[in-house]
Amino acid sequence: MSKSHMLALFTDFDEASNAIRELKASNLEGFNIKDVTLKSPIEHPEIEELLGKRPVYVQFFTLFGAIFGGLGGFTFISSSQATFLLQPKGGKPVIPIPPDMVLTYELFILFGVYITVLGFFIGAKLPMKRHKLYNARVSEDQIGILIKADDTAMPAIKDLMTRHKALEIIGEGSK
Amino acid sequence: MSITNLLNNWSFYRNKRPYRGQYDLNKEYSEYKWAMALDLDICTGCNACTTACYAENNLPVVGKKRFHHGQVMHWIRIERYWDEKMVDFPEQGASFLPMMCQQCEAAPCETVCPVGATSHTNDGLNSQNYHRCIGSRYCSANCPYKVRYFNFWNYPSTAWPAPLPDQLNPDVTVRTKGIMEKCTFCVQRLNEAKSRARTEYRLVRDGEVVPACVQACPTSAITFGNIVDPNSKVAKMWKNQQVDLYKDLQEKDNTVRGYRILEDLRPFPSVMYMERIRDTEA
Amino acid sequence: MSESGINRRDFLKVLGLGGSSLALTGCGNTDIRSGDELIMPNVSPEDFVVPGLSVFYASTCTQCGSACGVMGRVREGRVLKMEGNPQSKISGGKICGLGQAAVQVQYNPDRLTQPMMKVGNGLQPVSWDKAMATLNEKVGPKSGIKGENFAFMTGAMSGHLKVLVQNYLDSLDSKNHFAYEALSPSIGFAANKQVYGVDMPRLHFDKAKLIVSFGSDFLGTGASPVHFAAEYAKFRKAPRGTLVQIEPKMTMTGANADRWIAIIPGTEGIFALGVANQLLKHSEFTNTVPAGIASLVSKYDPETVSQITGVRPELVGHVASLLWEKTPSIVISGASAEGHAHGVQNAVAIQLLNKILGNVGKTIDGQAKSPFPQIAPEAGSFSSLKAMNDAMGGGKLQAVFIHGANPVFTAPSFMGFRDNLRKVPFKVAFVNAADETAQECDLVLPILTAVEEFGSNIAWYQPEGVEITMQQPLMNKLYPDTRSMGDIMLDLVKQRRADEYKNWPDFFSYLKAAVINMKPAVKYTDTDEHFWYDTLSSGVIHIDAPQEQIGDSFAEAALSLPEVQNVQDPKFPFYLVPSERHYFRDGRHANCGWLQESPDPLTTIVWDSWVEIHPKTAASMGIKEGDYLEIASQNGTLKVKAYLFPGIHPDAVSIPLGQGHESLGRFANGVGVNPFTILNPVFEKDTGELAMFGTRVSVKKTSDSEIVVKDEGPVSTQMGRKLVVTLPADVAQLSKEI
Amino acid sequence: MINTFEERDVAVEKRFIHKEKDIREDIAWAQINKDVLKSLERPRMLFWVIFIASLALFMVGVSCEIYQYQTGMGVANLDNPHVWGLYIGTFIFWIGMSHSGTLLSAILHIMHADWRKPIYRFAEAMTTFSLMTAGLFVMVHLGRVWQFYYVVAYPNERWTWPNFQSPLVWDATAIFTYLTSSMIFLYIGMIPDLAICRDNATGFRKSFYTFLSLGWMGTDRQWANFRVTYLTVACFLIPLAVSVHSIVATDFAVSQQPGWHITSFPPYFVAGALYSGCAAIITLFIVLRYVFRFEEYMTMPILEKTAKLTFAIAMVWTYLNLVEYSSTWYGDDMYAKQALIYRATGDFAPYWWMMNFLGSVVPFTLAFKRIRNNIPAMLVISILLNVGMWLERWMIVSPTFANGIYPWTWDHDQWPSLVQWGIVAGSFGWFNMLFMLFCKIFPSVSMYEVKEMVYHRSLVRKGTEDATQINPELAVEGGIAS
Amino acid sequence: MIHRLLAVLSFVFLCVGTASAEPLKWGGPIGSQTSDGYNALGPVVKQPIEFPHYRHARDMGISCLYCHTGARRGYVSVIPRIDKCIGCHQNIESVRNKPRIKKLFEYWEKKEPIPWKKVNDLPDYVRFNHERHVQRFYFRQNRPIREVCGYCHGDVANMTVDRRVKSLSMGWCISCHQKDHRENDVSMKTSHGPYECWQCHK
Repeated sequence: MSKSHMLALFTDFDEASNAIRELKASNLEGFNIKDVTLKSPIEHPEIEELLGKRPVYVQFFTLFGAIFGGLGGFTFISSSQATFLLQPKGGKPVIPIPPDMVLTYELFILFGVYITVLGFFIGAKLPMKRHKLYNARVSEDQIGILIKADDTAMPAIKDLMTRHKALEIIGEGSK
Repeated sequence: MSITNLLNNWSFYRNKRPYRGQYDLNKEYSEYKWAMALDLDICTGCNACTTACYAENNLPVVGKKRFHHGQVMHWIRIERYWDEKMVDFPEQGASFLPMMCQQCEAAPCETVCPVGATSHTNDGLNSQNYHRCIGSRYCSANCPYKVRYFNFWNYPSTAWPAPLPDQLNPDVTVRTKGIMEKCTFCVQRLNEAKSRARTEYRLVRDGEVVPACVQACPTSAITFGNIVDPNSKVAKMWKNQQVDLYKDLQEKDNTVRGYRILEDLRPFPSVMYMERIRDTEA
Repeated sequence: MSESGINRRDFLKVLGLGGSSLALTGCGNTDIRSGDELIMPNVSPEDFVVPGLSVFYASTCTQCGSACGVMGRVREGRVLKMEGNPQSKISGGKICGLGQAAVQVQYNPDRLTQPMMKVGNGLQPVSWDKAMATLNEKVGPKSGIKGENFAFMTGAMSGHLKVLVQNYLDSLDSKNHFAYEALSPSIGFAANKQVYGVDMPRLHFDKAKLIVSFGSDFLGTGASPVHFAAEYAKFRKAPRGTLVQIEPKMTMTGANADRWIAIIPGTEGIFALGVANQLLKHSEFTNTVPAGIASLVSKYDPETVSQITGVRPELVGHVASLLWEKTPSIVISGASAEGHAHGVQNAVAIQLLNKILGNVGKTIDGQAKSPFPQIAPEAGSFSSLKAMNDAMGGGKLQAVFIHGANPVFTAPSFMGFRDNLRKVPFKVAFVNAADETAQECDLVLPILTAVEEFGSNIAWYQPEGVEITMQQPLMNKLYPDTRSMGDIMLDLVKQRRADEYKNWPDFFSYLKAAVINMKPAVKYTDTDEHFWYDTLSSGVIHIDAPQEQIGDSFAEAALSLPEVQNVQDPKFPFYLVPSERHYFRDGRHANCGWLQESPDPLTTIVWDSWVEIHPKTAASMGIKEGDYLEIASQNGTLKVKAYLFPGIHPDAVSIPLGQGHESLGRFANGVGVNPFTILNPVFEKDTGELAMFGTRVSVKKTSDSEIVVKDEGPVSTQMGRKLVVTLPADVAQLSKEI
Repeated sequence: MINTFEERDVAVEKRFIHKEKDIREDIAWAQINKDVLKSLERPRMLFWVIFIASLALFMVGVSCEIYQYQTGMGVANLDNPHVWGLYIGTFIFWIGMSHSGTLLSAILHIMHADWRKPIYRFAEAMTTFSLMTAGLFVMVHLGRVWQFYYVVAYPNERWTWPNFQSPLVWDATAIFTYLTSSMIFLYIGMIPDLAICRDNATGFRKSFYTFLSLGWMGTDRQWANFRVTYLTVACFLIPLAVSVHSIVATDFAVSQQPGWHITSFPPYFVAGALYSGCAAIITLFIVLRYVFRFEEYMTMPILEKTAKLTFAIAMVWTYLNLVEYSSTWYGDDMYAKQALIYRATGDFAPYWWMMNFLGSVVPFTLAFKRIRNNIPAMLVISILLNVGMWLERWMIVSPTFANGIYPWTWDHDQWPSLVQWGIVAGSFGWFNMLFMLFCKIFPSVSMYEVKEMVYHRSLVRKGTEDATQINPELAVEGGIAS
Repeated sequence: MIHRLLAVLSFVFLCVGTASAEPLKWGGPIGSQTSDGYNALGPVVKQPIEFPHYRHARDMGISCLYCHTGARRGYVSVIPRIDKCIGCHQNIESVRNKPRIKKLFEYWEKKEPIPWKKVNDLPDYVRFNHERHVQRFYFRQNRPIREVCGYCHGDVANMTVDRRVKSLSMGWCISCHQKDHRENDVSMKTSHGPYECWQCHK
């Protein structure tokens, strides 16, 4: 069973969401709603919801990064102070808590941010090669629906798209 | 592993200087706490200490223009104050105050140095490590006594026209531009004396070593010594003057002359001054 | 020095770079390296020389006349620092800043490194051979110069070099030894001679409960400041003594006084008589003090005294009651009381108080009498300069030697010394640096500095016994083309008396022989060699000589009371107080960076001259700090920055001495002004000395102004901070202190 | 038909609150792309004038720094008690400047104030570049700048660590964190726009933007991750920004110097930072609007909102300023009181009064709508406010040195030398140069967010029109009656 | 997939990196101190006379302190003075005509110092006290002198011309100062070297 891709471009966002809604309800053979990718110049939380749960894991990275930054930062700072007895400071203990807290706080944020961004790259699969069906108009003002389906289901999907006033439908073979 | 180290020695790492018992003859690395007592009543303001310091510590002569800009490098300076209530004439003379680094136990300069170029030694000195210094000048900003001097210029290239460099003390680094420096209590002398004493299985004897200013002072207004040793002259003087190293507010009789300057800022200085006396009936 | 006959000089020669390199800068070698630097081991050094460890050698400080015993710290063949020599009774192991600067004299970048000869208007370097040939030609035996045509001017002198100089003059059959000190103590000596029968009595400050000082800056510039400072420290310990200072301009001693009294310059004697008058009201003195004196002083009642001296009348009685209450006391006079036309009379009137109070024998007694009069100190005087100037002006002199003095700089301009000097056909200067006098000379010979030279010194103020302080080289000579003054003198003497001196190839051997000759006086029992090395290593020869007797009766005090001098001069309304800075003195060491940068204790000004003026006077004249003032006397005008100074009499202005050099070196040239130039020809009546404080000046504000460079900030008080706390003497319990 | 809660809220808001039109809703998306992308190609002449002038100024600063580097800090005419001068003052100024970017992009983002969208990009760039400038001042200030790496905590053969107790190390850490985080934030937020650039560029620029856009395609997965990341980083940035300037304030507040040792310093500094940043945004807003012909996006209502924000912050700052003075006064600490009196009457008095005037009185002009809508007036006022804020920093640093605890060392000759002024001027050149370069290379208006803004506005309009068609499930009390 | 791998890898990297970071390990990872580690062999230095240390110290068994006399009593260990060399060598006729000895006598006769090159050259601002180390380990703890000197100088007794064998970096100094050493050969009490800036930096 060979699968192929198809990109449908819409100017009207409502039509695009209607198309997806209908596609979801259609239960076509050889097609899964998970294989639909939406491409858009702006974000569309409501359409993403239609496409079903597409989990985002960035927040776990954030959690890990922040905890790591905080704990690791404090350990790093206090243990380097403990090994560096060359510089006791008059009036202060070797490991003073308030200054270390300031640095811990900064490192907590630093690693929080860094690892969040790392999580973003992993989650968004960036950097990546653009899909060959990518169309520059998606970055301008049109919404694109990229569908991966069995060749058998393709004509039906194409038909559905046309019905919803798709501006253009690009298949894999057409280029 | 250092986490075990951290956990095992946590209480040690949380000790805050100065703590009582920090210096103790029976303990291993704190048999010395160098301190001074300076009698303002017999200080005549003659500047012998300043010149001695120039000779001992390779202080550059900066010249008129730079002196005017406040870039002078005298580690010990003699301040001269007039009486605030003076009417026409200073009838009770002037007040002279030799001011050098007070080697504070809780030194405000130490905590703020970003690179740790200034820190506390086991002998209770406030060390300044020229080679670590990057010249942020924060220490000077935070020093209440303003006894830290910054090398604004590259003095080694200008201050000692040949053959003056032959006079330089090889035990003391000549400081280049961009470095903070200050009185060290002539640590090169202290180290030499300590080394000699250790070779002979003993502690440094009282009076065996003194900084250049103390050695020069014609009136012997400055007393220097190891305050840990209860028999040293300086320890006796501190005790006699009821000044306690570990206190920021001394409870003492008003007949007693000892005090430490700007004690209310809690730097715990190691230099005790003794009040100037004036015969009010004269 | 050792059996192999290597003497000290040779030993210092081989002591090259030993073992450790010189760490000159922290920015030189900053890496761990291999094979980049050399280490040169000594070929054959002394056993006690360990590279990297310092050796201390005893010597004598010759920066001023006090002859403190010092030690030089020597490492790798270089002298690094001067310290006091604890074996010396004068220094007591202490040292002043001027003494510290001896190393800067040694390493001074402007030192003269080879002989110079006058060619046209400038000095040109010549070889020693040429220089000595010229010397021989002009003053040698064949030159036919006669004794009366030759003069030798020196500074204050003592020890065996003085003997050589004297012998040289004898060999020339000349009596023209002019010992000149610009700031000489001769007026005081004359007064002491009148009162006590000796030049200088021994003062026991430590035994006194009260010091009343009439302008004596004994802590800063007196006979022996380091020794007096130590005495002062004892005086301030329990039971604490009280210091009263009476002077027109606050000196460093005045700044330490419990009571400082401003007085019109020259009237100190009157004040003393006023005090005497009050004292004699106590019946206890009627028996001890001759009635004649009482009647003499009786006209000086407080009101009269106040009128003359400008001091509040109640202070006369106050000082008298202090003197009455606190015994024993000591009353001393100093430069600002003595430097007047009636200076001796002033000083005598002041010393009279000691007699009245019976201090003689308690706090004042005689110095030990030196058993070696030939090496005894010559303190120098102004009159010798005058004598020489007159001789030169008269065209009598054919050749002069000048050593240890800079008369072109210090002679007042009214003398025309420079012009007179030019009249002399052949002038030789023995100097370390080409100073103003050397510039005028035909031959300038570079001599060794004090730290390169052997010698012996005796101070004219001896605290205990007689102390001959020995001078030995602390290092090998820095410049090969400089020579020992002693060697030169010996060569000169040998020109005429070769036979007498043939046993001594150089000054070292001469000095050694001479010192060994003193052995009996010291009661030393070991061998001569041991005596010599002991002397060198301790740096002092101490002789317990008997004290001189000083007169304590009133008969010796041939009292001639000072006339009232307080006359107003409308053209020159201000008294000029040429103040002596404690590290500058007459200005011979002005070319030391350390001294230039050492702030004046009272004004904290550096690198400059200034004129001190009382804030009230300044306010009335619209003068602010930094304004240039024209200070004019009959003999000249100086343009100096004003410094408002409360410690000066409103009718006086004060300019420090020692600055204003034209030719001394890079640190001194063009710095400040030289107040010697504007001094008036006022002379002390009895001695003929120049009355330094007798000049009247006018003050004119100019439109120029410049910032005064000083260490002091914009405020001169503590602004409510607890920095220097003052405790009343009756509260303090010094006796309980350690 | 209103289907979501958000739409409903928008509709409610639209109905009850009168709003200026921040932006035209009917602007075509393609037009947005075109307008913004045009800024990468053909700016007005003024752009080049500013750029060349900045470059020249920067070169002045560079030559001063070279001179100072070779000769020593003495050329700055600092002296021994007075060891900090304009460098530290200007350093705080630039750190402060950086805060407005965070304010606009992070704080207002979380608050859903969508009028920020056309202007936040350049504000964020301002954050980054002013932080870079501030970092330069740390270097310029150091006596031995060639050893600056001693502050960095890294394992080395000397076995040394920096002193973690020093506020300067906190500073270094905080600034490093802030600089990298805000650069990341700027970059992440720019990825969709970089994709647009990529899709419209040719030649070398195409490969440049292709590389930077990391293959962004605008897929739902990317957008979903993007949204969460952007929000998370924004949440981190807010406390970070506050902490950065509080830490800079602790440089002073933890010291013992009179006039510095003040508890209210951290909030005071933060307020001052936001203040000067907002003023700077107004200046740059006006410049960019003209230079790149952004009248369509940087509209007057947005300017007015920024001005109102500035006014509000100015009042906060004024309040904290007064708190500082009064707490010093009533605290009755001898040293601090003397220092305060010295500020008002001593050598620095003219600047101190000017600072108070510019910082507290001048902003009252912003209360007038006519002034808020007058572009030349706003340009002048915003620059004046920044001069005031710069003076404030200088007045914090210098007078304390000239009149500290120890009277003997008061005031020598502390007027900054030409070298100091030159380097300060050079820093403005450096900042402007970088900023102008950024605007020329990257889209300084966020295209995708303007599109979102337009989209949401059009939804709102539609929502108002279709108000009667509200989904009954969403109806609540006080909502839109059917 | 690759991204998941990247995620796991970066996590592992961070954990391992943290665990191996220097502050967490007393002493730090070997080799992190200089580019070639603590045992950093210095360059070969060409000396005016190729002095055979092995002959003196190993074959003849002469104590280091016999020639380097300063090591027990001062900061500098002292390159022996020439008369020390001559003192022995004038009595050793057998080697008198060896080229190196001839060279030595040339210097002696000219009374010129030998321009040795410094092999263990610390920066100018560092004050290394030979006395303390020799006193502590040789006199007090009674360790063999070759071992004591060898802590820093390596096995000189098997070298001809000396060569630097340790990095002499500050971290290397501290690594030893942090260790506890027995105070003397009888007691089991230990102490570590002092660490404070002014101990070595002048």
